Amino acid sequence: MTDWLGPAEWSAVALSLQVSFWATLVSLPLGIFVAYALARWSFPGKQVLNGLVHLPLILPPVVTGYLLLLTLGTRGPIGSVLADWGIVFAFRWTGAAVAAAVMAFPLMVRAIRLSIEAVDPKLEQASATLGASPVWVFLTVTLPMALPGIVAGAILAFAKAMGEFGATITFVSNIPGETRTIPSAIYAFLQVPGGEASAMKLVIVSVVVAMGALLLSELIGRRVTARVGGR
Amino acid sequence: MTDWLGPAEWSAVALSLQVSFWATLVSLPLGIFVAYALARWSFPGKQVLNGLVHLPLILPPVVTGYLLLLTLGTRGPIGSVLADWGIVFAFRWTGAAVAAAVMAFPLMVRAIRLSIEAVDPKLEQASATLGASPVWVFLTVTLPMALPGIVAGAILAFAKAMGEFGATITFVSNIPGETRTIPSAIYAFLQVPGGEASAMKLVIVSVVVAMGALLLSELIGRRVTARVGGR
Amino acid sequence: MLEVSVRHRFEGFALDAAFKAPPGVTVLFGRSGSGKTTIINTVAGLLMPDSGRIASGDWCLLDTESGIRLKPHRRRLGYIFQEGRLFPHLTVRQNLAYGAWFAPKDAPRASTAGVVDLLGIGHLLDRRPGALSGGEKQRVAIGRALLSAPRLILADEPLAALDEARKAEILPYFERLRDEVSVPILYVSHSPSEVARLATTVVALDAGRVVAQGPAAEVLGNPGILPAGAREAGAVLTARVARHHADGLTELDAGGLPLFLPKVPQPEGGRLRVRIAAHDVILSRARPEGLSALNILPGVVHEVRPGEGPGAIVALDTCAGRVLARITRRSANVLGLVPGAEVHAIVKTVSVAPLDVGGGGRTKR
Amino acid sequence: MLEVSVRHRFEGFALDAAFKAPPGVTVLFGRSGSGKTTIINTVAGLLMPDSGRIASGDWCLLDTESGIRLKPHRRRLGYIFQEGRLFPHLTVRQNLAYGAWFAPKDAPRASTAGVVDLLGIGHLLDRRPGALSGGEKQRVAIGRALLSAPRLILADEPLAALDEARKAEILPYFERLRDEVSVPILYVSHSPSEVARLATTVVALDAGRVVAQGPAAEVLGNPGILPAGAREAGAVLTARVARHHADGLTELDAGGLPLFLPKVPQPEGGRLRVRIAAHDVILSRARPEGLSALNILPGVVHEVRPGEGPGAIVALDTCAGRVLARITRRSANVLGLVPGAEVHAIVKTVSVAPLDVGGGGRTKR
Amino acid sequence: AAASMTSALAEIETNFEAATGHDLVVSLAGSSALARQIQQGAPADIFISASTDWMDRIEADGLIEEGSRFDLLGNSIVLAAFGTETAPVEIGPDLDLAGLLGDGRLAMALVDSVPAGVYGKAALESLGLWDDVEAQVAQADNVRAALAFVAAGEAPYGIVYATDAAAEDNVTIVGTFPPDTHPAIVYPAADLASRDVPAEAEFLAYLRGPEARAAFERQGFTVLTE
Ligand SMILES: Nc1ncnc2c1ncn2[C@@H]1O[C@H](COP(=O)(O)OP(=O)(O)OP(=O)(O)O)[C@@H](O)[C@H]1O
Ligand SMILES: Nc1ncnc2c1ncn2[C@@H]1O[C@H](COP(=O)(O)OP(=O)(O)OP(=O)(O)O)[C@@H](O)[C@H]1O
Ligand SMILES: [Mg+2]
Ligand SMILES: [Mg+2]
Repeated sequence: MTDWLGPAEWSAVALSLQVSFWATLVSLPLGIFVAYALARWSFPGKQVLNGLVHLPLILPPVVTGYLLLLTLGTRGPIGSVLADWGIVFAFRWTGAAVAAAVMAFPLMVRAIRLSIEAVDPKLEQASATLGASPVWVFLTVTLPMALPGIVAGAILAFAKAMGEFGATITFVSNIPGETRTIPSAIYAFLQVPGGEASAMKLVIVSVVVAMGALLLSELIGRRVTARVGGR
Repeated sequence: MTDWLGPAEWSAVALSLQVSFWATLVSLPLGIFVAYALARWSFPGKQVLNGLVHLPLILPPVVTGYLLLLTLGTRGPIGSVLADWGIVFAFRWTGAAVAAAVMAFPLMVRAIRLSIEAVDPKLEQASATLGASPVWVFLTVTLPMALPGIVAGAILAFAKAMGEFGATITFVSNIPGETRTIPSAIYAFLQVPGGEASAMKLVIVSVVVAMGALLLSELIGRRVTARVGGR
Repeated sequence: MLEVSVRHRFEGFALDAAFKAPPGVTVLFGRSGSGKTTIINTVAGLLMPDSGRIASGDWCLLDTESGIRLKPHRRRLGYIFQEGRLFPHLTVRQNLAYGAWFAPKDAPRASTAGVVDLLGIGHLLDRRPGALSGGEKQRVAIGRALLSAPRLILADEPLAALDEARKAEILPYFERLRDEVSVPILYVSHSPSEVARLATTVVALDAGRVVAQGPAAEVLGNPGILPAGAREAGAVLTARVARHHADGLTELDAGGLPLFLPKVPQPEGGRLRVRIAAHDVILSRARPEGLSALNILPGVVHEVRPGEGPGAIVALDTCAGRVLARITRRSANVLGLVPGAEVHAIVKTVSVAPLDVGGGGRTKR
Repeated sequence: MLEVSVRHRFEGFALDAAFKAPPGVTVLFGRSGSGKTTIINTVAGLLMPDSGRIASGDWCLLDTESGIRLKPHRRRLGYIFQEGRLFPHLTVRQNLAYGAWFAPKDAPRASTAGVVDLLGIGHLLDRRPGALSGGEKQRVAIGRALLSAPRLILADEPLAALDEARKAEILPYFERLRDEVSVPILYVSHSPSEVARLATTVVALDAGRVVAQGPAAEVLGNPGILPAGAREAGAVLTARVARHHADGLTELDAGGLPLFLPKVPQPEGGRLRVRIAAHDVILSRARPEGLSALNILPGVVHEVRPGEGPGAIVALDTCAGRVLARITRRSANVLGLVPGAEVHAIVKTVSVAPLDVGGGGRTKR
Repeated sequence: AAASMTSALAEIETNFEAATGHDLVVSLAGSSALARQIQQGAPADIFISASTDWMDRIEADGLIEEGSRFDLLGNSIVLAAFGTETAPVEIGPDLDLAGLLGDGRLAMALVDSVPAGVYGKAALESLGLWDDVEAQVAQADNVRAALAFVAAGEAPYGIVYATDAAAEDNVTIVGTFPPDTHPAIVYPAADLASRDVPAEAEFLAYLRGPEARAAFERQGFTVLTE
């Protein structure tokens, strides 16, 4: 098995997992927050926020990557400020994670938002009458009841991050061991004659990994649903 | 305004709308069906179906496009059969729609599935006791109650279709007036030094269109929610 | 005749019940958690029991042995759920019309206007369930079930959320269903007066088992088996309307004895059932005079059964039938009530509560 | 003293209600759709009325004029919802514990074991609400509210889904809350006996307006204003426990007159309230002899008020207080009942139903 | 470096590292993406572009060490046909390309932006064939995708690099475009101004050396250095 993939491929697999994992984990709290805001609050600029969240879905990934490069690059308005604090995304795996997170964000938010909207506000009211402040209502009622959607959203984001290519390569290039994720490696293989076989191996690996994640999310989802007891 | 974009750009805009519209519309029934099957049935191979649906999300778009080319191309196993019936996707806008639909399918199915799972099975039971066969239960209870999620899923798919690039260009290439959608045009502009300005115009157009669709979906969603009466 | 025999295990609860429901209203009676809803759900086809058979004549709904499991939508039920279950996306009008869409076009059908009127929901037709009060929801749920042209009505505490006045308006409708349309009804209720008024048959449940079943008069006349104890004991008499008096009273003929009631809707000559709760009867050795109570039934003590507390149930045979009286043991001693003793049962006219007067039904025993 | 004054318009329904709830239990009474739940929701802070003021002493919950709107979670309520609203993702145990997590640690708190016992839900603690019967859900909901150490209890038909026996077990607990813990309680009920037993104050609603309010004895003694009509009229008497007899009877002293009841839990000397429903009273001109009824209250006719039907309500003043009797007009004529006439009210011991006996509360008028 | 050099560079990387002990990191992407990243301050030392355009742009921005640019590789474009036994054709102004295509498509890379497409279009224009076939051109986002259309039999013919076509089993090279029909196809390389690492010069020298030459030639490139 270790022979089947070369060290370069293994490094791409490991990197993809790392990038996708962190992209999902770090964007999850923000995703939940934004989903909640969109589901339950009304505030000026709500539609703007909603649009912004969906932007990476609408734009060709190359454009998103380019915009990321322009803003978060070491010379970009935000990137240069962050660089002063020692936070650099450009051409680092962290940047790949940012690109993946941005691209996956709309999917995550949509899934979570739908689940939050499906939580009966009457239960939230009941929680409030029992003394729970809005934050506690959220933590003890809304969040656990929306769990299936949150898991679904996270897995969707993870899968998307595993497959993300256009924005990543445009933003952080394709540096082995640093930003060469599975899709970038597949791309590189496909660019040369005879690279299909190597590419196909990586495709299989990424499918297996993502299917594993999916199965896991199904199991979690089923357990959560069973707990709620046939609803 | 007509001057601001050249005729080639206008044609790309019109084509993108056409492709995204049909991609969404035609895949919606199948998306609803698959989402329902995943949400409410258990059958052997369910996890395989689930994986298959998510595949386009996990694979780099180029790979998806390549696989489409191999299967739905005029010489592909499915494509050749369809070609005998006079259905050809290769290098046609219909092929672009297929590519967009395939890429958007996982997003659509996830959103719809979450909404269907949120429909209280007790209401479906009530409907059955009143004489509704499973199909009618679905049409009169499940479907209307899942409407917010179906709208969300459709809009998500539409937005994704508007932004889809990698699979489309790999499957049906970039033929002005036939398969050159906005993202393809943007990509072409970005490949040459100095093409950024032209690309940006198209970016703006696609953002405006997609935001319009989003706003519409929010309005529909809000009306549906209001109808259900504070739930 | 509906025959139900089901066994089912939940964790921590075992249902093992078998009963026969002859035409008319069969009331399932029992404490909270005794398995009433579970039984109704198996009849509705919403719960597949571990084993069992449910059939009505040669119409078999379920037979686990031969593998027959009719789908719920083929059972033609009108199920009034314990928790409403209105369709939130439909208006009240659409909720009411829902069942009719699926009923065979030639099925005998209640008039929508009539049911809407009866339930007092005419002003709500264009609202959605989310904007209704608890009782309003319950009434719409009743209407929805009644209007689906059912072959069998399952009613799980349909009147629990309603006020007395509203109950008094709706109960006669169930009676008419029972008597005129002859739809069999399985009815869950905690209210003794509802049970007495509607029940043709009573099935008493405890912890998933049938502890008593039989004609209403028999089960209700036996204070030992009723879950809530002696307070719910009472006799059910069958009587004939003798005359409607000008002052608003109706005179009944109960086995030759006159019984006075506030005016009832039945025509002269019509038959009806009257429940006399045991705790509403006063006994007197001598024929009492100068009382405001108009109904005095002479009889002979059949049995004196001491209760758990200071009370006792005295069963006496009158020409009108067996009457129960709940009195203190002290009084029983003072009055010397022993089997064979002659006594008079004094029943206040109005203590024959409106809810306890029902159309004759099929209990002509 | 809780003062509530709210106005709110739904489409097709206008609420305009103001009432004062002195310490104790204030029962909201009225037909389905009369606005009871709406009022409770404004007190809970779940519905923001168009205008209004809700305050308890100097603790102001809502004052639209000065812009005070206390958030629901700052109101420290125990709200028992009409429809349960248990948290489906938590076990029964966690549901019960939920409120306590948020209550101040030093708040007086009911014992969990005691409440669980009272409600008979000990065997359900590890289940989730989805696997409970209707009545079990309701009991858990009651427990959840009681265990949240509330400063105010809102109970919206808490006992509607329960059988009589279970009700009889739970009602005394509300009495204890009222009398010992002195938590004010706003209570919605359709059941006259619950009202009579618990209510310190009764607020009768009709179509969003208060049609009567006042101490329980006063409002319940006035048949004209009670929504369900005369059948619910009855007198509430205050009495003192004189002696517990060996044969299981308790002798009360009501203004010098003896009243016999099945044994009550109060100690000798304790005070309590007794409801005597008007339809449970028989009148006699002569002092009756040889009856099984032990309670005979001599009095003088105060008023004879004819009802809508063939009946009439006779109010008589006895040493125990005002007693109401519902009899037929025919009997009233035959007995010659006019104001000033001397009569005897005959009340069967056991017709003073267990539910209608409550601890003395604050109604010592 | 441009992604089309993946295999050759992989070989060179291994050998270079073995020979010098330096750690070489190769980032492979489209020339446009790489050029933009360099403009945005990418920490890169050497840029090998698949087209002169982007190198020109970088040079104009003053991002390369003066005098370090040189033409590394050359390539040629060919007409490739689906299948293994398609007859060769004479590529010249008389070629009936439209006739060969019938109602099929001619697969090319993007004719206005991707180098292989630009060269192909120039060649067709100079042969006077462009106007006949313009409507039938299917443009892919890169030359490999164009080749895939031909290999899959979706397009009967395509214009691709010789290097790519030679390695694909399902296609036949039916003709090579004469070098004078299109601008010279060169892959320029340059040392970037951003950073100065001693190994830069060493690697540039290695690229010109015999081992690199052999590696490039194995992949079908013409090596322009001597
Ligand atoms: N959200 C709403 N929109 C419009 N009307 C409403 C809404 N909620 C309640 N109503 C109406 O207000 C009236 C009072 O409702 P409320 O729930 O207070 O009644 P209730 O006294 O609690 O009745 P019940 O005993 O049936 O529970 C009803 O007629 C109801 O239809
Ligand atoms: N899904 C379930 N899983 C486990 N136990 C259950 C489930 N549903 C019901 N039960 C248990 O079965 C018993 C009977 O429930 P059922 O709903 O039939 O009671 P019921 O007689 O209708 O009571 P109520 O009058 O309170 O509605 C209860 O003890 C309940 O806890
Ligand atoms: Mg039940
Ligand atoms: Mg209510």
